[in-house]
Amino acid sequence: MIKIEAIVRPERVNLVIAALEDAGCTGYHLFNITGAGQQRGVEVFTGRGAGTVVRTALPKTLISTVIPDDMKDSVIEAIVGAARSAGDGAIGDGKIFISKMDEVVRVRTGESGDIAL
Amino acid sequence: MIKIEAIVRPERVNLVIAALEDAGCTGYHLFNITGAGQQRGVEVFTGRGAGTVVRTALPKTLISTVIPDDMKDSVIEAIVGAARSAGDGAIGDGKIFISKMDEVVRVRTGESGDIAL
Amino acid sequence: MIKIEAIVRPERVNLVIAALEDAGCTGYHLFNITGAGQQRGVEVFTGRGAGTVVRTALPKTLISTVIPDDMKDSVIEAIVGAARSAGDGAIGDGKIFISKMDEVVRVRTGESGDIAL
Amino acid sequence: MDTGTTAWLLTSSALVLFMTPGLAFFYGGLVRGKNVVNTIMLSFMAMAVVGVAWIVWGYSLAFGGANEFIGNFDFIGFRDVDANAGPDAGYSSMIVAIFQMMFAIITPALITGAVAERFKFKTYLVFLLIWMTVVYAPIAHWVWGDGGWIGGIGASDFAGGTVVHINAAMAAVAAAILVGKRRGIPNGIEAHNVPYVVLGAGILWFGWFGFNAGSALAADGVAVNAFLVTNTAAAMGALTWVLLSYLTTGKASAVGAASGAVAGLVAITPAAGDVGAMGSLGVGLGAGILTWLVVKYRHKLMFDDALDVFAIHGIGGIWGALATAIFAVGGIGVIDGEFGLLWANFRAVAATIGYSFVMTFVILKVLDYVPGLGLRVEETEEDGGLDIAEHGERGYVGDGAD
Amino acid sequence: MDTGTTAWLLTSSALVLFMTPGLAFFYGGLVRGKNVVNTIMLSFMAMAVVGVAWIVWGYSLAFGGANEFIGNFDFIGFRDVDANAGPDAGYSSMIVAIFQMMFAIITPALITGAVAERFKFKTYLVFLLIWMTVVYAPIAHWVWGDGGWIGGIGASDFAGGTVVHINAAMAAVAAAILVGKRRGIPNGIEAHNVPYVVLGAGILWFGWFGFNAGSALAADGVAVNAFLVTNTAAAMGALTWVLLSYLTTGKASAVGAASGAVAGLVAITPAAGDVGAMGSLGVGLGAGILTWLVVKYRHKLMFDDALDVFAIHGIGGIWGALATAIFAVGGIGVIDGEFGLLWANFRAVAATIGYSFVMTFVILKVLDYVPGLGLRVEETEEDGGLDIAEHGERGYVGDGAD
Amino acid sequence: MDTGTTAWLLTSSALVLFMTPGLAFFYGGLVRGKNVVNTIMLSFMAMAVVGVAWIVWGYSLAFGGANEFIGNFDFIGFRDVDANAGPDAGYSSMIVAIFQMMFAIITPALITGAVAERFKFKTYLVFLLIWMTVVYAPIAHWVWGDGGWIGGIGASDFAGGTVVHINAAMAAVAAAILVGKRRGIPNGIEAHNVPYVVLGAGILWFGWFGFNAGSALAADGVAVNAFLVTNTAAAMGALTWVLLSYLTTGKASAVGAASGAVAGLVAITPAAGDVGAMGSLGVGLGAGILTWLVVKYRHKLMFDDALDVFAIHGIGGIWGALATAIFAVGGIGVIDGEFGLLWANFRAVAATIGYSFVMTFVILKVLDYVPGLGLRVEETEEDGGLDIAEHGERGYVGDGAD
Ligand SMILES: Nc1ncnc2c1ncn2[C@@H]1O[C@H](COP(=O)(O)OP(=O)(O)O)[C@@H](O)[C@H]1O
Ligand SMILES: Nc1ncnc2c1ncn2[C@@H]1O[C@H](COP(=O)(O)OP(=O)(O)O)[C@@H](O)[C@H]1O
Ligand SMILES: Nc1ncnc2c1ncn2[C@@H]1O[C@H](COP(=O)(O)OP(=O)(O)O)[C@@H](O)[C@H]1O
Repeated sequence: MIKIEAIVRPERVNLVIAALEDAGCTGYHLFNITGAGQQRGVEVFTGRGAGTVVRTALPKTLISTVIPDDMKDSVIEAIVGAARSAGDGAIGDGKIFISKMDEVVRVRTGESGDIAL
Repeated sequence: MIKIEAIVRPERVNLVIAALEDAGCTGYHLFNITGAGQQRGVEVFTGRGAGTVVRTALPKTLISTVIPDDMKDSVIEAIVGAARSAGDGAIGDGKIFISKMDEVVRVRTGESGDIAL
Repeated sequence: MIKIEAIVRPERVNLVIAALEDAGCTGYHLFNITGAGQQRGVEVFTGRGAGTVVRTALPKTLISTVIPDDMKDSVIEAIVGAARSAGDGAIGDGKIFISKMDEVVRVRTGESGDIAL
Repeated sequence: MDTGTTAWLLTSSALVLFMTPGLAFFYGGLVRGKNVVNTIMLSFMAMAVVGVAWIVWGYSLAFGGANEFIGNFDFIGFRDVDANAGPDAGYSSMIVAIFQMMFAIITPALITGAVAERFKFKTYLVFLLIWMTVVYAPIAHWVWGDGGWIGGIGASDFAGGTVVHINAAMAAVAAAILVGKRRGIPNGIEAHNVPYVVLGAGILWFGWFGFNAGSALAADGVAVNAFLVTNTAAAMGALTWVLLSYLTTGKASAVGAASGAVAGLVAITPAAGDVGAMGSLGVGLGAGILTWLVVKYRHKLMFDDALDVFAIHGIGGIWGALATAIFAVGGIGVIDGEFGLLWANFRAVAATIGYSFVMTFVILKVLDYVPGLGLRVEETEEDGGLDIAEHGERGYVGDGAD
Repeated sequence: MDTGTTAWLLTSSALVLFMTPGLAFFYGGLVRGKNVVNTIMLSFMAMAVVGVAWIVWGYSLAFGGANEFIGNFDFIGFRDVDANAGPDAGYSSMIVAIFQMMFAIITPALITGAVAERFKFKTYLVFLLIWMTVVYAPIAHWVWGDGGWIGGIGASDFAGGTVVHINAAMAAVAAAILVGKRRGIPNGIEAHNVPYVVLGAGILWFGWFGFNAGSALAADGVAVNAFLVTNTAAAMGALTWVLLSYLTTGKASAVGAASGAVAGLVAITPAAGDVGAMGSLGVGLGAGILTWLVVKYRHKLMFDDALDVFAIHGIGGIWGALATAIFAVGGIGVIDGEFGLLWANFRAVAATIGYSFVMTFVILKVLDYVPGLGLRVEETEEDGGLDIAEHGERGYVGDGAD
Repeated sequence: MDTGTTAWLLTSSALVLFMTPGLAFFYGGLVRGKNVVNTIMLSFMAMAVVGVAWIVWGYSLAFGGANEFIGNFDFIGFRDVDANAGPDAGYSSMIVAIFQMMFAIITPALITGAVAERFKFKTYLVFLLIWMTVVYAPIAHWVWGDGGWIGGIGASDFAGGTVVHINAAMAAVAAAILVGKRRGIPNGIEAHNVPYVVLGAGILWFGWFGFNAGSALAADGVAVNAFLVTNTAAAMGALTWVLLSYLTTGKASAVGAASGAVAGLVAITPAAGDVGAMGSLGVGLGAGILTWLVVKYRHKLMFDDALDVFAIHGIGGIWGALATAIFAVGGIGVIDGEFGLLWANFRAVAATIGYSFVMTFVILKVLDYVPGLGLRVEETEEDGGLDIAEHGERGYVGDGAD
């Protein structure tokens, strides 16, 4: 089993989720996060609204889904397809992190392994 | 060391935490997430409240705790016991994900290893 | 590649991020979490404000950053330096968890590996 | 009809109406986030349901005819309720009927604090109609109606301590008992949104000027005095709670400050026409201490009055009724050696307690057995929160999927 | 000048001004969290821009001179608008000019619901100035100005059903068409903050007493009656929406309850001087049913009126204008067999619809072509939310980095 | 006593009271989420503490006797403050005492913006009592008291520009200096809840009608004019800030719009009885530009006036006092070639600045040395937020553990 953590723009979440479902993912969960990568922030007002400051970190959404090993490529492809901005993509489109997940247990039944996903 | 990520119903969190403490966990942290698995959503109102739509993802809580390897089974058992709905459990009771954690460092002391948990 | 998850006091986040950037981290993301470790809670009011209860879990911030293997020590050092309270540190200063990250893909370009960090 | 008086009564009516959304926020902030929509709706629907029922039959039942116990059907549909009045009259009957409507709206809304986080919404709508008819209208008649028996024995309830607060509080107790305790919160809950609680308290304080000073039914010295003592009692109540909070825990609860203010406001309600500035400090201080003690130890009670309606409105209201008789100026108060008012107010309180509790108990028992109704939501609905279960809405939508 | 009347008009003016922040919250709660600041600002800036422009030229254009179609420049800069009036007058011309200003402020704010989540803020500021001048002022003159043609044909619009609501709604339709649909929300959105919606509705309800009862321009029986029917129609509208919500889905939407209340308030606006208590129930019921149906099926329309301004204010307003003629008492209503008022109101509605739609369409088309303006934000700005893009602010800052 | 006048003064008093919860939200939205409860409480407790102390001794000190510098003890405990007045009087002394109380409440609440996020709550409660007694009461007496010297030199402060705003602002500067800078925010902070800021501004704007138009102490032409110019200056202030925001950054800050509105309101406060519609545009424009500049460059100042009380209320207030003299109509203004009022107002401003700053400085210095008090919370408390540390409450509870 592997865990895919995709950090995407919040406005892309619905598209990414639809793509995940098409790719056969059976479950996922989302986190609201704030992050910074190459895209380095926006100007925001501080105090009473006359001065500004550059905020490095921006709101992003992290989508986490645990899948069987063999779905890896198709899922990554699905995410990239749905999350990349029109044209050649834009800075801030996001990143996908892949790591190993050793086990999963379904609380309701106690089942474990791929069948529990 | 292993990391246990348990996704449970928000209303079960207090019970699960109590169970974790009984099982000897020394620390944990919680995330508010939104997720979908086999339980596929609820009907919610949109717009001015005359039309509805089915929301796939529901609020869940992710409890993450890092424990020594040998506590794995007892901790999983504790979580399942506290998180499963009365009767035979119900769809949406949650899932537990187990992965390997390589190291931990306590900021205060710089200690690492199981002793830092 | 490794993933560093540092749980720190919310008021230390700006310092830790600055330290991460100095240490050469190219990206990170933050989660608002609630957690408990050895620091066991504060007294809060319940109901209409005449009775109190001790809340175990406290607000913390989890900073997650994925880095090349060789930056591990310097990054941990940077975090500890920025997150530890003045003097000998205090309970609740936080913890750092290190685990293996297998792969990363940049959505915009499709690049993967250390170059995508 | 006097334009100044009419202007003040129009303003007062608007202020009292505004108290109900204020209450919605006060209560809404106190519950858990998964029940905020439901809690707010319980107050808001009182505006909708009673706003309709009052003009159709409520007013007539409460204020029609001259009778000891109940009104009649003379004013059904606001028939013969005149918007105008002759040049000598201060105000018309319609503006008083409107002002009274706002009281009839907020009273059942107050009850909902007791059953927050678990009451079935559909049943609540039915309950609103029946309770307003069977409990509120008669008690309003007793106190303020033509020939009402409580008015007759010389009890003094200036702006509704018995009719509104004690009445709501006893109904709350009956409801809390029948609906049962909430699931799985052995240690009580934290307010999910403290700013909302203070916003609600601010709106209530603001609106209460209409409630009490409007009850003078004139823009005169009585109104001015009522306005003053309303503010003073609220201030003293808030201060008392904060000091008690500080003395016992070293911290000053904002929810407590808001609660103390409301407790002071409740207690001054019956007294606002009879006490002066210094008396109102006594009223507020007593209200603060008593309600604080009851809130602190109420978990020893057998029922789960979730938002402490009994403590704040019941104890606060009873104290207010007695305090009216204690601090009343003009030679009728206990301080002046007179006990007649105390005894009259005591009887008024006792009757209200008994009637409200018993009737509410009966109404809810019946609703519990009506097929399709019942008092309490399913366990899973309660666990997941009433917002989704009963309203198909989450209070706050903040995740990336939206 | 009568002090009671003046007191009530001062109070009413304050109440109507307060409606605009109320609307800001009502609308602000309905959008997604990334657009809450923008949505609130659209209303708030109407206070700023119209608050200035009205005294400089707006009032004069709307209420100067005696003419069928438009005012004149007599009152430019509030010249000759007198704060005082003789002892026999009820009120001075300045207090009426102030009261009217509050209407001129909220009307364009209402429009913004249609273009929420995508309208260019800079263009909006310009639009506010032009629209108030070219659309609002003339229509206000037609209906309420000296010699205005709609007043002349005997149409009855007590507190602004045509001038405010139908006018805003048709402008909303024109704007929604020209600005185009929002990106990527095939199924509509959930309100991001339901408590805000109810808070907004509560403030609107409260302020609407000033809007309608203040339109009596006196603290008299007409004001009292207007106050009553305002409340009743709001209550009935809310109740209707909740019952329809229950019947169709088994759940009671709080946003729906708030929407129904507003729909009832919109519909009673033109009628508040003519209908009685029972008539107002009819007005509210009709408004509830009609607006609910239109909201439910409006996605079949070709344009994205994001917050349903057309359904609530347009349909509600048109129904109100016709319902005025239906339920009017005093022998002028359809129920009494008279159709004259119905026909007059019908013409008033038709003229308002036509003028407002066409003129707004033209104004926006022009603004779209003006270099540096344009109607719509960039796609990435829309995706990321207008709060950051247009205001450099996030509504809520909650992450650890702050 | 006149019912219309009394109605308006009752309404105005309620409106001004409501400003304090409004301020609580205005300030509460501007701070970081971990300090929202504390910030709200600082305002709310002014209602509680001053609400009590004013009737016990504050009013008497400010308005008792005929003396140049301070009142006396004649009205201790509101003794002899009459709720009624004869038929010829417009209003009774009690309603004015109530109206004045609301000013005494909001003034210290304004100060708290300077020390937000770090001031010790316990000390604040003591400070409130002393400051109201030693600073507020005398200055109020100077300006409005019988025989007060500022009133005597012919200075014109219609609704409290010196007494309330300049006074609060200079106390704020003293407090900010003594309490010291907040820890670890080199670049300033973002407002944690922009909607709260706008809600607060909306309530303030609404309540300010009572503040200024109520200061006419009549429902007359002066009140009507004051109402108008209040609105206009607020609108102009907001507009100015938004345009400056746009010109310099291309974005329109909502916090800025709210700040500009408040700045305009502050500046018009002393002027509301003397300037006309066009003059009020000048007042608002000047206030907007000046306060914006000071806010923008105030980080160059040596002290951390966290929420810019000095910029908005100090600069806005000083400008207002001078602008009163510039734009005053009736042949007393600088525009009409008269400089007497300018000079008188200048002296009033200077005296207020000096007295308020010095006395506040002394009071806080003393409180800093009193064992058990002290001005500032512990570092860890400041880091973790004052909500938990001082109030045992979190503003928002949203995690799964609740
Ligand atoms: N090394 C990293 N570790 C953790 N999170 C990261 C890392 N790099 C980027 N991120 C997250 O991914 C998001 C998108 O990254 P970004 O650099 O903006 O995209 P791109 O590289 O395509 O320009 C960031 O906002 C941040 O949340
Ligand atoms: N494959 C998965 N990857 C990530 N999260 C998952 C996955 N499957 C389920 N989840 C999370 O677990 C929660 C419970 O899963 P669910 O399918 O509803 O339980 P069950 O399988 O017992 O019916 C979901 O809401 C989601 O947050
Ligand atoms: N074993 C663990 N698993 C997961 N999270 C932990 C664990 N131990 C601690 N944490 C997190 O780290 C935070 C800091 O830990 P704490 O025990 O307070 O620090 P210290 O050990 O230095 O006193 C906690 O609030 C919690 O969020």
